[in-house]
Amino acid sequence: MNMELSRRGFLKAAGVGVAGSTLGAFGFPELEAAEAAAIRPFKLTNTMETRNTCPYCSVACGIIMYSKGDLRKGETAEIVHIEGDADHPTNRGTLCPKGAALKDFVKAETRLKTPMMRKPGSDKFERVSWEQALDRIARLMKDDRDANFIATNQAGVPVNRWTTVGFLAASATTNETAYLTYKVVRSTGIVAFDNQARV
Amino acid sequence: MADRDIAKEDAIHPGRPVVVSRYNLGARINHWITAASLILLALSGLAFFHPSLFFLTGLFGGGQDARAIHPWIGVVLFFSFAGLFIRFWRANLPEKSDKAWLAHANDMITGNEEKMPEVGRYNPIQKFNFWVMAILIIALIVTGFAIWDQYFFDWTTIPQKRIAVLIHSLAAVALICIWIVHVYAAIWARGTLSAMTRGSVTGGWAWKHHRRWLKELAERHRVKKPAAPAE
Amino acid sequence: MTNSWTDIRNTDLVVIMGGNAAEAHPCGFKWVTEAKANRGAKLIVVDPRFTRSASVSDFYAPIRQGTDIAFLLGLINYCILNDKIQWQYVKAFTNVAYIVKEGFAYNDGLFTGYDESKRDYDRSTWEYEIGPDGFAVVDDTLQNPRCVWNLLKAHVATYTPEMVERICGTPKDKFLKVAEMVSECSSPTKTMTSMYALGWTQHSKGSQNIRAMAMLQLLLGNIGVRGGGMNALRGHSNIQGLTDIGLMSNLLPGYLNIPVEREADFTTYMSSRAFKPLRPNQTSYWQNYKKFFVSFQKAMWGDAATVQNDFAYQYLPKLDVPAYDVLRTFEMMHQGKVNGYFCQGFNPLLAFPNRQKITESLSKLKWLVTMDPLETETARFWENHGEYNNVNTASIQTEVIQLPTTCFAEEDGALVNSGRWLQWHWAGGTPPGEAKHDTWIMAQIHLRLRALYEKEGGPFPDPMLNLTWNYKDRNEPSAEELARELNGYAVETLYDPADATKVVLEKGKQVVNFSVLRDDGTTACGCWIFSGCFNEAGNNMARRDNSDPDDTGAYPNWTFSWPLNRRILYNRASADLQGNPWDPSRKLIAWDGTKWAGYDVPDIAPNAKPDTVGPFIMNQEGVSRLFARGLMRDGPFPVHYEPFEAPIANVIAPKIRGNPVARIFQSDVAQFATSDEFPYAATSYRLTEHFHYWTKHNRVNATLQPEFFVEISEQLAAEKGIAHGGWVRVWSKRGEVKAKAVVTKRIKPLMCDGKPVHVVGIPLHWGFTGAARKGWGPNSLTPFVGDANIETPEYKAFLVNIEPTTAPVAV
Amino acid sequence: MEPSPHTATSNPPVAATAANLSERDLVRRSASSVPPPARQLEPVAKLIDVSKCIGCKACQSACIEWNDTNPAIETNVGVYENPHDLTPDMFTLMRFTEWDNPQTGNLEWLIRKDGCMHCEDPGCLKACPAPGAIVQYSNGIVDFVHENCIGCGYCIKGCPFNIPRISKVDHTAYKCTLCSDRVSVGQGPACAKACPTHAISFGTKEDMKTLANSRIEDLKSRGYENAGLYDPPGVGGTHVMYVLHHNDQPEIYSNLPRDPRISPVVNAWKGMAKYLGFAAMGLAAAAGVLHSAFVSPNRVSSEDEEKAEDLVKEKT
Repeated sequence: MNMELSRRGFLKAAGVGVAGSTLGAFGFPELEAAEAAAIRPFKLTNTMETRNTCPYCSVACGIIMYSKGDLRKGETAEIVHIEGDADHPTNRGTLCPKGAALKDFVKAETRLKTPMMRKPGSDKFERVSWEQALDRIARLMKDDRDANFIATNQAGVPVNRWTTVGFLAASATTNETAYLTYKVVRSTGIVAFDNQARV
Repeated sequence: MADRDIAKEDAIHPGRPVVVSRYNLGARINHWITAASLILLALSGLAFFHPSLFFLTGLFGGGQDARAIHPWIGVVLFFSFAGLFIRFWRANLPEKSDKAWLAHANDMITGNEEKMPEVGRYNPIQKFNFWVMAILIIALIVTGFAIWDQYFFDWTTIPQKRIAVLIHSLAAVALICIWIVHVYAAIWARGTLSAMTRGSVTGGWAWKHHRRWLKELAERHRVKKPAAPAE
Repeated sequence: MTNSWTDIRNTDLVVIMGGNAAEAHPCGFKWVTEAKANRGAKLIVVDPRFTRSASVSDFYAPIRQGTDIAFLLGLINYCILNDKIQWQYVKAFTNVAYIVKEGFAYNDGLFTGYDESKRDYDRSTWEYEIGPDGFAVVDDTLQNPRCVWNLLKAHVATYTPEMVERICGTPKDKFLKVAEMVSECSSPTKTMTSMYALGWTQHSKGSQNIRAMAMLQLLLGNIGVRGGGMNALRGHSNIQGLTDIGLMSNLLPGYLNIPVEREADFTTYMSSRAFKPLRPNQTSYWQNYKKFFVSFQKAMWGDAATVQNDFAYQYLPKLDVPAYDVLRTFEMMHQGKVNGYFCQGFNPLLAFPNRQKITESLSKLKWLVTMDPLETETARFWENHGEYNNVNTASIQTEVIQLPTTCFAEEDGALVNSGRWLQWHWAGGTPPGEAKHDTWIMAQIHLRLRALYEKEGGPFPDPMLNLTWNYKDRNEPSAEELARELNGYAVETLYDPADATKVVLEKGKQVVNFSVLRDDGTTACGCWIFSGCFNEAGNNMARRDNSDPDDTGAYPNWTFSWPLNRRILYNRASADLQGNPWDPSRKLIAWDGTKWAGYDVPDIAPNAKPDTVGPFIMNQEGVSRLFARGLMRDGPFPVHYEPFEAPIANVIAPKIRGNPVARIFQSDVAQFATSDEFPYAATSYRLTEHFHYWTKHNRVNATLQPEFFVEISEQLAAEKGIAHGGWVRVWSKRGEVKAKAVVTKRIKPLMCDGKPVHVVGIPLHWGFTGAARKGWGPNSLTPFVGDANIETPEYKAFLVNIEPTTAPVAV
Repeated sequence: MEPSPHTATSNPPVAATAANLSERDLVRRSASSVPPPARQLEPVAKLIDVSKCIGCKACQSACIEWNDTNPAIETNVGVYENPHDLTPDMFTLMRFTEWDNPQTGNLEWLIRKDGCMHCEDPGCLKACPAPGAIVQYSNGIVDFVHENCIGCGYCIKGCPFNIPRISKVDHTAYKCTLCSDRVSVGQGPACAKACPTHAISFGTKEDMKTLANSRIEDLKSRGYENAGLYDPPGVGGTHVMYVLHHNDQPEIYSNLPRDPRISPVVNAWKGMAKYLGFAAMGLAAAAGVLHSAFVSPNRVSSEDEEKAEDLVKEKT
């Protein structure tokens, strides 16, 4: 995977005349770092950077996620900050108020953490294991498909359609997830298949 | 001669020397609370007044604590002084004779008190101190609230706060000056301190400084029986 | 988008209408401000509200929601009457000279062939006249009264500036100012870009809104050029990708179609997909349809898709209705005809119209499965939240299974942005708790189902049992594996058709792009338009070279743009019939005497002569269509139709309510209101501080815009005694909401057909879960009606009433 | 085509980087003095082009995230401002004004990003009684040093722009730091980096003035005759400047002061009052000292005591 940046190319192309000189001006001579008491230690020091894109609108701004721990080395990685990727041609480091707060989406209190099940008529969700949840889903699907699958129409033409179960796909999943979802859903004969593009 | 010069506790105790009760225990405690809070306020306030005095915050455990405690001491001062005020305001009302006394004020300062008219419980300078202190303390408490941002930030606008802080600092300076005069006078006029320590002065002190008050006490037979000899 | 976000910097005039780019796409809108700051571009905003986009515009014109077609046809009329047409472009690249069949006509708001009982047209007359040579007849002199030019001229003549003012409420002088600014872009060296979004799509005639602007852009010669185009600002990060991959009832990946019942076999299916060119020497690219279809079937079913079984044609379901879109599905659910439902990263309780109906529908399900990184209202539709979700929990017999998924930060993969860039991203965080990737979950469902069918048998399990599942980890296919499958690979070794000894591609290797796909089953490709994204050169979606030769805004080596890394669609149209750019300063590609070359990948064959092959190769004519033939259900030209709930009657066709072919269900008709009862014209929209119903879970965004509100004019507030910041009740014939009132100068009453129309603006970001204060979405109020062509609900124009009230009661 | 300014020309470093702002770069330190700095840093500035601002609040969002603050989730009170004011947890705030331009008859939605202006002559620093609680670097950044802050709120009174806010949690004053931690490693402030329309730029003050001029020229060409740069001389200029389309009426932008300066009351308080105060107290003390030197203590004589005894006897 190519996470190498070609920043030089971008800087050359992006026409950074004013800002180029600006940054040069900050570049104070080398000096032993006698950090002022006022100044917070730079919080991204020794974090791991990962390139991603904003999951909200379709501008798809480039972002950098800074984490403690490196996922690629099999470590637990906790995202501590997210900001715009200055190398990205579309957003050039900028982010909107949503993108700028992505860290708090990732770490929202209402992120789901375990499978839950609500029984008919119940007023609460109850925790279930993945095994229980998935077995239950497969059983519900199988039973309904077996009962309601339409193999042929009245004229005897094979139609292989399953209309009593529907699947609503997302708008922020990756192409790869979408494709796998497509494969799984289509292979069952589900036709009530739609996604957020509709609205 | 006015009743107002006589407080309930005031009494003459014959003896050698004559001892005159001037302040009862309550008044003395009240006074010393006021005095202590005023000193603490001055110390903490001066720390904020000028950087060269900021070290004084060390007495209070640092700048944060000094900032936090200063207004509370101010509240204590206010109520404590209010107590003194209730006790003494009548005795401090100006009277006609004060004018004549003031005309001889120079004699007082130069130590030629005997040339001056007889004085009641308080002389006009003391009265002046009393009233100016009262006014300054009211000014300080009012402006103090205006800049007590921790609780009352929204009560005033920023321009009002600016004026308040200016008045507060000037009033504090004035109060400190008055306080200096008050303390100096108490020390300079020997025999005064005992009024606020033991609560009493000698007859001679009363004769010298507040003769009219002493006479009035004698006039009213506010004379206690001499205490029975121990043996 | 025909162009890309970064290309907007090349424009001279930006028209934001049917959208609010500054609000909904701030970082894309950057390129508007860059064009303004660096090349003196102007910005026009046409919107019922003075929006954040309007706040930095050069000119703002108000418009009543749902009347955009009248405005746009008014602009076309203005350009025609003032001869502000890029004639060379129009004659060369549009069907302006094509002769339309005898019998086609338009009267009183309807085209020929309308059948009121079916609410549909017989579209047989909406066609070109075909000559004896089998090609469409054209009249390059434009004299024939039946040529598209003359039909168009007559069609738009009604839409005078006065008529525009009467329908849209846009003051005539403001309309004329817009018209003047827009018409200047008919110069070959001036370009306008159209930036639109759901302000155009969420109408019962949404597709025609967009068509009207596309027609205008063609007349001005602005399609295919730098700084021009029709730029749909897609709402979600991968709505484009999901559409491209065809996660829709009636689609296969790459805009291929699911068969319908009458296409009983593969031969029948292919017979209507010959796509023979309608003009001599034209490229009709859809002639490759079979290659893409067969390659898709091979990707799905591998060895089980054989020549003998028509490449598993029968594995695909066949539709008996045009589409089981969400509105139809929820209608069926409401009728008790749906038993189980999956919501993957979707919150229909707040996203679909007529919330009451949605709640009732979900309550009739036997089971519901939700997959989401966040708590959604849909997963908790059965939970009583007082006024915010007043349901009888005990009576709801739906079993709900809520599955926690990862989010973007925790997964690898690519998203397709609005400009069709497939951008790879990398996981950087550990998922919380037991949250799992959607790919793992889908794999688990598939594998369990497969196991059950293997064990128990059941109806037609073949498509499941034979589904290609050759992943290294069966339990969790990796993003790379799936991306490679989307790109396509050689099933057998491919030989050069001209020289059978020459190997084109070894078996198992990735195809370079879709140009090598075959219809004989020797290639597999999950989504042909993506082909080229992950070939033997590697993962092109992960490319990060952000150089941009000559600052064209193309960034050709940044990630991958479908198709074939093309950055601007129809880029052939940026040059004239000699192959020279219309505007040398905005060169995109040019003919160098032997081939096309320049900054972009040409969208015709590189050696196709400039005066022969037209730029619009996905059309059989090779040119673009001012006259849409039968491809739109509601007419070959757009017509102004009022929303189903409108404050005034349709001025040009008073008897017609709404779009005459918009799909409505009988059960919903009774819930359409009139302006007597519900006098105010409401519209719904996004705010920049929030993203749909997600960011209310985020404390920062909840801080920036904490509570549900509606926006009304000072005049309406005064009329109804509504206080600034006070509570109001807003209700429609379908439901009610309570909100804080933002009384603003940015909304003003509009005079339409002599009647003042008050606009009520309703943002859409609140619900009963998350960090922000509880509230409602506009879908509690909106009607259950969809666009005639794509069934998008009419969220942007409906009727409500409003009054002051007190704070709602939560539980 | 003019090159466009971009705050973020490179991404933040993750390798340990020496901070390029130190105590030695201080030009002012509240309630104390600093030695003249050995070097003069290039003055920096944030330029806020109000005419490009769309009021999206990305600056607020980025500010919260970078500074790890936690502003409260409030309510809607009929306006777009949220939080409703600057708070100790919200260092910057979009302020919205709907203004009917009397000249054109058109509505203008004036949106101003409020926050610390980083005055060349900072009123907060002048008012601050705590040594080292407020500092100014030679590049113009005015920063609060929380460990030295005593929470007295004098900075609020000193500030001509009503910016600092005292935290109820740690009782220290907060405001925009101009992201001194970012600037010290060569990055622009978080808000400037995030700003989607480049309405916020950051660079040397000189460059920002040049940029402002080009923006003003563009605005004038679009009919904003009074477009101009807000760099108020009353506070010696600021290191946060605005491009305003109506620079002749700064007050229409949510009461941006027309001619901000440190209040004369504050000047009197921090100037005259100090000297006067010390003089008065000194005089009072000196008077006492002098008096005691020249006038002997006022003692009660035995004669006085006898007189008193006589008086008492006489009355009993």
